[in-house]
Amino acid sequence: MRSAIVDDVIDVESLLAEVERDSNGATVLFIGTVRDQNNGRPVTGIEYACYGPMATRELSSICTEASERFATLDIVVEHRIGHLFVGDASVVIAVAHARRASAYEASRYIIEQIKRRLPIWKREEYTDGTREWVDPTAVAVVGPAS
Amino acid sequence: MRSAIVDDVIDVESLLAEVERDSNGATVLFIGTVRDQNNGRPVTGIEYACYGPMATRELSSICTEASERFATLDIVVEHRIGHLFVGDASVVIAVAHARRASAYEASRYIIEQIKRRLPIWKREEYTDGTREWVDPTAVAVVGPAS
Amino acid sequence: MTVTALLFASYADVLQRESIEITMPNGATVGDVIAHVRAMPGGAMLPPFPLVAVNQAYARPDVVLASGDEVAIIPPVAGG
Amino acid sequence: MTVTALLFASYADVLQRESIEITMPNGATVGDVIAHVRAMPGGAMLPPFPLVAVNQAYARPDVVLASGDEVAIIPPVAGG
Repeated sequence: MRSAIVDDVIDVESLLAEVERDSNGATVLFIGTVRDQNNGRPVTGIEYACYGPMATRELSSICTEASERFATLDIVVEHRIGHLFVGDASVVIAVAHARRASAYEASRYIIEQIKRRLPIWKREEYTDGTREWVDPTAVAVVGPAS
Repeated sequence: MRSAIVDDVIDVESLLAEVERDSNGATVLFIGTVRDQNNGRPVTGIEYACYGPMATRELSSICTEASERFATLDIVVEHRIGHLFVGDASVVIAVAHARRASAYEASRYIIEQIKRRLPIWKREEYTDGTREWVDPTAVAVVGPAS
Repeated sequence: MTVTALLFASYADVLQRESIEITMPNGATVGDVIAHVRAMPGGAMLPPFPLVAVNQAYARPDVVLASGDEVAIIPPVAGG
Repeated sequence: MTVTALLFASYADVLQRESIEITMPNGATVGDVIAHVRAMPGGAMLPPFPLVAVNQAYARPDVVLASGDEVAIIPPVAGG
């Protein structure tokens, strides 16, 4: 089990390798990427900022909770901060488990808790040159961000 | 959207690349691997056999259903047959979507339908040299296979 | 008419073959093919109502067959 | 006693700073720090009950602070 806030490209292959174990039958990998639009506005990039020490602690707590609830130690999560372009991975969650149901559920638990609790903020940059902090609690035109 | 029954190693990276699209915010990858035990018996490998033409058609149907139900074309699935060792990937499902909930649900739908409908069989090989066709409908000692 | 029954995995093992050409009267059903195969040596190991596909699509036992149909008798699937 | 309020993202923008040293009477709570910050120029843009973490753990408004505490005022999070 490992988690980190990183400021460089996330190496998906390496995260997958970290959760490999002969007793696992199922691996679920989640990759969150920067989309080219949000609520109908064309996006060119996102600046991720965080409350570093707390984000690191909170992400570690989320992984520990998932590990205990779903009974696997094979969990690796990295969240990237700094400037990302469209298509870049902002968060990668690798979970492996003997059984697929638990692998899916642990993965989903982790991303939902990240969305709810991790002190990370993003400032979207639009094609018209403007930029804006995203407030997921504001009423959205289309729906909640992915 | 693409699916195939293959008889060589599945290239996970290449499947991930196939579902990439700027409008996607979430990618879910499922990897099913050969476990080192089943129902308490130590396993050394698995021979996968299939009803080739029907397996190809059925897997394609499953992907089309998932594509329509969850509204994404970014689905790639490969199921490997032949002889696999412990740790080898037997099935890889890559799904990308604008939203994470649909990406998870489409991925889960596909693996559950594969387990239910795909005409593929596996003969497990045990450390004592014996081998046996797996019958998931038989009463299991531990539980359903992952 | 003649149909081809296909056998796989444990079913192929107990019947010691992977396909069987069967001559049936016109109007024969999937169920008639199953009955025929179950009457062969080793065939009693098959369940009375196995999963069946006709020409690569799952089919019920009362489906009426045509000459040349491919009738696959499908053991419990174990993909993934 | 003195505590440090931390500001992030849109909150740092409206208050034009990322941290504030605040001298408070003993017994001051999280809520008192929020009130102090909201009375500063630009501070009215903050909600009356923002999410707060004391020393990197989420805390309710009635939590009593100690000298040296780090009080982070957390805008709506948007990770992932």
